Amino acid sequence: MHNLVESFFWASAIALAAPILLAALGETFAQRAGVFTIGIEGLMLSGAFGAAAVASWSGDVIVGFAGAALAGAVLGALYGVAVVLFRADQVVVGIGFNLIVLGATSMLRRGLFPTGMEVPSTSALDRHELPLLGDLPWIGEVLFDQSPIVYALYVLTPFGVFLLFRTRVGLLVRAVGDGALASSAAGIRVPRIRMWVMVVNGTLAGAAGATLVLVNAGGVFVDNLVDGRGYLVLALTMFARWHPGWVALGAVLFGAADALQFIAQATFGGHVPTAVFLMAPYLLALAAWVVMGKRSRAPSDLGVPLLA
Amino acid sequence: MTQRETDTRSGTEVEPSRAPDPVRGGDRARSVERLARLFDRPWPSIIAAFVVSLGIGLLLVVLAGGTAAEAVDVAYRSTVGSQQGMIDSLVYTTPRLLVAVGVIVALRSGQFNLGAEGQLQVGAIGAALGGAFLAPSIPGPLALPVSLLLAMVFGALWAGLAAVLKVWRGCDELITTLLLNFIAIYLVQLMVQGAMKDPSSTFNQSKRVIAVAELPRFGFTRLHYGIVIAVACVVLVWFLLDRTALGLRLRSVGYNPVASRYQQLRVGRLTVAAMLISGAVCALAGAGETLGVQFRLIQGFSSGFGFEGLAIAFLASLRPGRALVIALIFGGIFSTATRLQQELGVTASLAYVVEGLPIVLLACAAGAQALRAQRKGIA
Amino acid sequence: MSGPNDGDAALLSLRGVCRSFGTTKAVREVDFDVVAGTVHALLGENGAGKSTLMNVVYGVHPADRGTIAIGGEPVRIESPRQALERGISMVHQHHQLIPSLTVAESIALASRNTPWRYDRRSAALQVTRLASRLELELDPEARVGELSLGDRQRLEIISAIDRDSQIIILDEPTAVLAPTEVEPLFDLLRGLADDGRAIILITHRMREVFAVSDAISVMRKGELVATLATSATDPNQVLDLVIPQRHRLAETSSAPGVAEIEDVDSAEGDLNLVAAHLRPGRATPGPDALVVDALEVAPAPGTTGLCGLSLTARQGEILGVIGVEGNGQHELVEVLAGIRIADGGHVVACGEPQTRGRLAPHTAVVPEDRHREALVLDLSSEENLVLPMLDRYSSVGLLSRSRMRADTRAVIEDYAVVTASATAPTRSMSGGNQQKLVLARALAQSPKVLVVSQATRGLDPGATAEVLRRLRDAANAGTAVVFIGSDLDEVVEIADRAVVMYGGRIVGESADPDASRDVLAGLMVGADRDPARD
Amino acid sequence: ACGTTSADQKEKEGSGEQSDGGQPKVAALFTQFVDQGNWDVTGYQAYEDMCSTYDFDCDYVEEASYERAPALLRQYAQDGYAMVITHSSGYAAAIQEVAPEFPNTQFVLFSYATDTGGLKNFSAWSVDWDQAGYLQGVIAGLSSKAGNISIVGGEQIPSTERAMALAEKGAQSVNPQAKVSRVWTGTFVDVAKAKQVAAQAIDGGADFVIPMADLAGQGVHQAAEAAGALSLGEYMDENSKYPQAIVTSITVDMAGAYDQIGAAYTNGELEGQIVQMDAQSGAFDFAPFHNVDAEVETAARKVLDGLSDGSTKVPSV
Ligand SMILES: Nc1ncnc2c1ncn2[C@@H]1O[C@H](COP(=O)(O)OP(=O)(O)OP(=O)(O)O)[C@@H](O)[C@H]1O
Ligand SMILES: Nc1ncnc2c1ncn2[C@@H]1O[C@H](COP(=O)(O)OP(=O)(O)OP(=O)(O)O)[C@@H](O)[C@H]1O
Ligand SMILES: [Mg+2]
Ligand SMILES: [Mg+2]
Repeated sequence: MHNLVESFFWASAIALAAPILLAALGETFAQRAGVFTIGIEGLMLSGAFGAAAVASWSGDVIVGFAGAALAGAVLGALYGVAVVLFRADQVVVGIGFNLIVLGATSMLRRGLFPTGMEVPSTSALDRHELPLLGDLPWIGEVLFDQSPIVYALYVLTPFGVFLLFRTRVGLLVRAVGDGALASSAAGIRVPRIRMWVMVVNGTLAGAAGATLVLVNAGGVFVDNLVDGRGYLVLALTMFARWHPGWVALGAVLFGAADALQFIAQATFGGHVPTAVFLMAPYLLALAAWVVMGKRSRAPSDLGVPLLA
Repeated sequence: MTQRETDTRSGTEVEPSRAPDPVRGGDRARSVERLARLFDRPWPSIIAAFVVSLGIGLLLVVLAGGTAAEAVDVAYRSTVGSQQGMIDSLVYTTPRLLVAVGVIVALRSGQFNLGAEGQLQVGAIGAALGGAFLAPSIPGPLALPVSLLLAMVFGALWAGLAAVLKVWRGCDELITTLLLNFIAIYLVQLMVQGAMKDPSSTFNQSKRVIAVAELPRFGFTRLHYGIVIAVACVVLVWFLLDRTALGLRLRSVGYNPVASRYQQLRVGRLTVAAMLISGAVCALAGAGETLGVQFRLIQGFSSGFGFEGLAIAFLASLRPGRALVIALIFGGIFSTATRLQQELGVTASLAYVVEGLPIVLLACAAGAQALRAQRKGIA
Repeated sequence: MSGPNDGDAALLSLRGVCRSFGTTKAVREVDFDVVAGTVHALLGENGAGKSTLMNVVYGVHPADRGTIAIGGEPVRIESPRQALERGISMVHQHHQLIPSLTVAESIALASRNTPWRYDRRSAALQVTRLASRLELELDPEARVGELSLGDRQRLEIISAIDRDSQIIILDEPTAVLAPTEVEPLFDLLRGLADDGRAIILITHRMREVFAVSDAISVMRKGELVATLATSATDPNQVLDLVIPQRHRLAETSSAPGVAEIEDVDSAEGDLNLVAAHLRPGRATPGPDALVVDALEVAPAPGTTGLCGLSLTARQGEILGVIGVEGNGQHELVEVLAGIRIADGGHVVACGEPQTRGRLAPHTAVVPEDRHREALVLDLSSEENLVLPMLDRYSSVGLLSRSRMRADTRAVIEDYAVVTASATAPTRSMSGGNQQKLVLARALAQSPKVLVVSQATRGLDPGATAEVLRRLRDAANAGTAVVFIGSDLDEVVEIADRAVVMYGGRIVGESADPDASRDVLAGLMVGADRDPARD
Repeated sequence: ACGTTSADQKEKEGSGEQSDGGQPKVAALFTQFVDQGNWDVTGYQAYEDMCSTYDFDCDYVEEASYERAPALLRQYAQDGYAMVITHSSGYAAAIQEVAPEFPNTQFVLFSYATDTGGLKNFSAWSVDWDQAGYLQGVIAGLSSKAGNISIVGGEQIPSTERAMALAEKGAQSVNPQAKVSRVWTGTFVDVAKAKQVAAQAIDGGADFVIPMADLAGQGVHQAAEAAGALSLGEYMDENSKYPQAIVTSITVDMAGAYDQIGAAYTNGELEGQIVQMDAQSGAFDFAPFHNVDAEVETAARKVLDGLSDGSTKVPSV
């Protein structure tokens, strides 16, 4: 099993973790504020499509990335209108939203790019070794020879922790998710905070989709590219007990479980059915969930629309 | 404008010329409430949501090159307008309705069963195990009941696992059931690639279910008795929740586990019971597809009924009777979308949009209604 | 209707305010003025509309009709936020706190001048500073969810005061406070009023009304029936306004040991309750019914747990268990109900030992928290009523709806429960009526031991008297009633015998509670405890 | 290659109605979208060509999930379609259910089939994936300098499974020392995962990666191109997309096959047969070679020719 300490394995794990972590950070804030975004799958997919579409129009992947974040923000806001302002049931809206986005991105892809998408070179977002840090043995290869988006996550994750636990904004977000009525009675504009959180969540999910298509898939958009990662994000968020730090760790573990499939299949393939490897990450997650057990406590108004 | 109106309504004497009330800013929610008045009655709002989504659907059809008249004609013929349309709609309704009714049991008992998809997948495994492997060696009349029973047992155990983990370890069933969905899908794959694979087949599928284990069909149509089972489940679940002591216990635990414990209800056991029943009913959806449509376990036989059924359950306010109506409508939409594609060459993607829209719009209508009711104190 | 002072001087004035919930007209055409610099008491039966009226002012339930003016200027208040911006703050009857936050975070959240960066240390300082104004202590880092009810109440009060509002509304703030804490609160309220603020205080305790208020308004069935200057009235007059039928009540209660609402002996100054004198039914109580021996439960934040609690209740008596909340009462009830398994000790009821994790034999329990522990609010009265006796109301698993309905009707009539229908969710019932239902359910099981906790919390004098009368009836019928309460006066009134709970054990006992009131009061706050016993 | 479309042949065929223009109505089912990836795109092109060549009145359905397949087939048959072509082996079950009820409609499966259940109106054009896989392996074995080859599969379906096994044999037939690893990603759409898996394989020493993952195969090409490794196109010439990585593509003559289908239908020769599409029938060819020495092409062609004239047989697995 010497493969498990290989730097490339962990570098892969981190690369696979990036889009999941990006979306899960947004989802952490959303869930902390009480919004359970089943539609994160759709938000990510719209980001992926937006990134590919804008990048092929503008000929610039950075613009594409920004476009995806913007698309995510707009859809996050629309999603917010439904679940926050209209008090629609969050699970139902999420299920419907995912269907709509799946259909709409496919229709748009064919309507707007009948001859296929011409995504320009994604080299700007590809791996860039950091000077000095990148030269560190092992660590450098794992952590500092990555996409700039991964570097952004090194900053974003601690910032998320700071924001959530050390600022008034974070306090508001936590309060709104843990006692929406009480917060409202304390004069907090619960809908406004939840709307903002949904915009942030949409932006990050859009960026996650963009990362997936521009970095991980090298600019190739295919319908349903996200392929269930949104649900993984939901699981991860809850699993990590709504703490950005744990979310990051969990994302890397999921990434590692994914990356492990290559090693495992290459090692044991033929003796063990593939389906076993494919379900392994979920089995691991389930096992971890069972071991963690009662320690997790969800925000008490998670998924509950504010009726006031 | 709107502000003036409200002002007069609430009788506050505010000068018309006065600068905008600084306090007004944040309270956009009030305008939602005003909108919500459109949805004062549930049935009109349900109809309105469907009409709006179908309107958008029509628009998309026209954009995609069809004409509205054609589309309406297709919609008519693929639902109530032709025998085949009705049959297709009912066939598509069946699994969705079963899932909806199944999750209603869990949701009303306070268990957030997000795992209907997984439960129907393992249900399909059970049904195929019974219908294709066990049935040849048991007396004919038992083949179908045994297959259905096996499916229910599998589904119940799958859901029960989540419940047991909740009671034993306090694991939130939401996550557990979500993860079990993925595992179940790969479990089906494992089965059709390995233990249950039909060696003569060139695809990942099990042996064919033997004839006596098939769900009987109406005449020579493809409509199988799954719809009868589904409707029976609607009645049974209503009866269970509303008319039995167990149902009352389940609902009590669902609303308030703490108070239920003070009344000596066995919260742990009831939690497990709710999930067992829920899983068993959801599993019937998988059994119906296996024994009535595909006649074998086949990889990818479900196109996400699990989540659609969940949406139907919520849209029906967790009432089995309403779920029947809404599931029928969704069956019709699915049938229409399929035919639109066949006849007008409209892309399959449109179907997703036309299905998703009413789900979202109905949820908005229901939410706005609940908000208004709460504000006005009408329970 | 105008206040004792002229309407023009009023800081807050309401005109023609109406608010309905569906078909319930909770507040009708109320004109209400509160003058700056006064403490204004608002009284009325349960369901009279006091909380609703204040919720109109605070924007929780905006008025259907009517106007609100502050300092003479008409304002629109449609959300709590708007109320706060107008200088109105409120301590709610049902706590509006967020369990996962710490005390300091809760204060910071409510405060209008928390900077963008939340700093733990300065937030903690703020808590200490505020708490000291009320002469109380609160751990800034404690989680709200782990606080006792009393501490939560304290937290609500200090956070309302922190806002520095012109108008402060307190909806039954003293219901869960220790007697010793009421004084500093009232001192503070007086001080705030003297600064020129207007304080509105809702309470059911006549003693408090006369201790602190300048003016008294009384509501009945949604209408404001009278506003009086406190100095110009007396408790009897006020009580007559609050419960006009009280004399009729007294007439109907003929059986021995039944509650009688008598005129208040104002000279004594004992204005608590409705002075419901509940005469003990029997001179000699029967054999031991409930024996609790050396119960141990580990302490948790906000509670002392139980450390070797022993007590005995005898048939036919009401045993008062008095104590400030958080001294193990909740744990005791949980153990008796079988919800919590004690770390040590045992319980024997009517000679039968309790099975671990089950309700004590022949026992019925009325837990303290009506909404969380006693009722399933989304179920109807009839469903709630049959929950513990489902076997009686079902055969082969099928519910007998007709029998449920018939029996519920009987209970509703017998207990004069006011409810829209037996099939309406209990959520829609008022607190007093909910409590009657809970008590009826407990008694319907014909228990030999009845444990009731904080049974009269938030109930108006009429409902309180009714509940106490039922308990006395039960005791007279031979039941051992364990009456756990935190209102000393009430316990003293009803109990045949009283024990004091402090620090999770019994620290004193009195066979004549009435006579030893002061001693009991001291024991409640740990005064007379012998340190050597620790 | 078309025979005469005589009226009596139509009669004998007993096929369903014709459209207004008198053309036979034909429909096709695709599992994914006809404008994405390579499998459905190539198939759809061939289908279109067939339609115009034989003047059929053509319809098709994309994303025809197996759930809907029985309904779709039945629907088409009831609507009087003369022929329904399904472009995936997964539809076999649905055809076997529906075909007996509609003897007037011809059902044709394109991909892989070993059995048409004795039905007169169920024919199959079965691509010999064994040979295709073998050829892929041969090219990889010839091109790989390190002798380290990795195959990245999508969903694990039997035809791909066989192809993988044969690819290993093929590689070892030209380079006995060749080390071949196989990995399944479990999905045909997850480009990102396929890319990461391929990158890991390359990091582990592979210098040739073979995608067998349909849409997701693009990720494999990307990984190869990024790391300077080589890869292989599927079904059609894909070199233009990843010119530095793709050595060649094993093309499957879907156009020819569909043409045969069109002809067979028109001539009334669809009789429940299974038409093997293999090297002998000229189903496989190579797209122009790039990025490797000319000997590779020469050697590969020799194997292909051997398969064609029967002198080479793929080993059994
Ligand atoms: N006080 C409570 N608050 C919230 N949930 C609770 C509470 N009590 C029980 N539950 C839920 O029920 C689950 C099972 O509780 P527990 O096993 O103690 O019930 P029980 O009545 O002892 O059941 P049984 O007698 O069948 O074992 C808990 O894990 C939790 O999910
Ligand atoms: N949110 C609500 N929805 C429906 N009805 C309500 C609501 N709040 C109060 N009511 C009803 O309005 C009436 C007045 O209730 P309110 O709470 O104002 O009484 P109160 O005087 O505060 O009583 P208490 O002394 O018990 O606190 C009651 O009949 C009550 O049932
Ligand atoms: Mg009140
Ligand atoms: Mg307590």
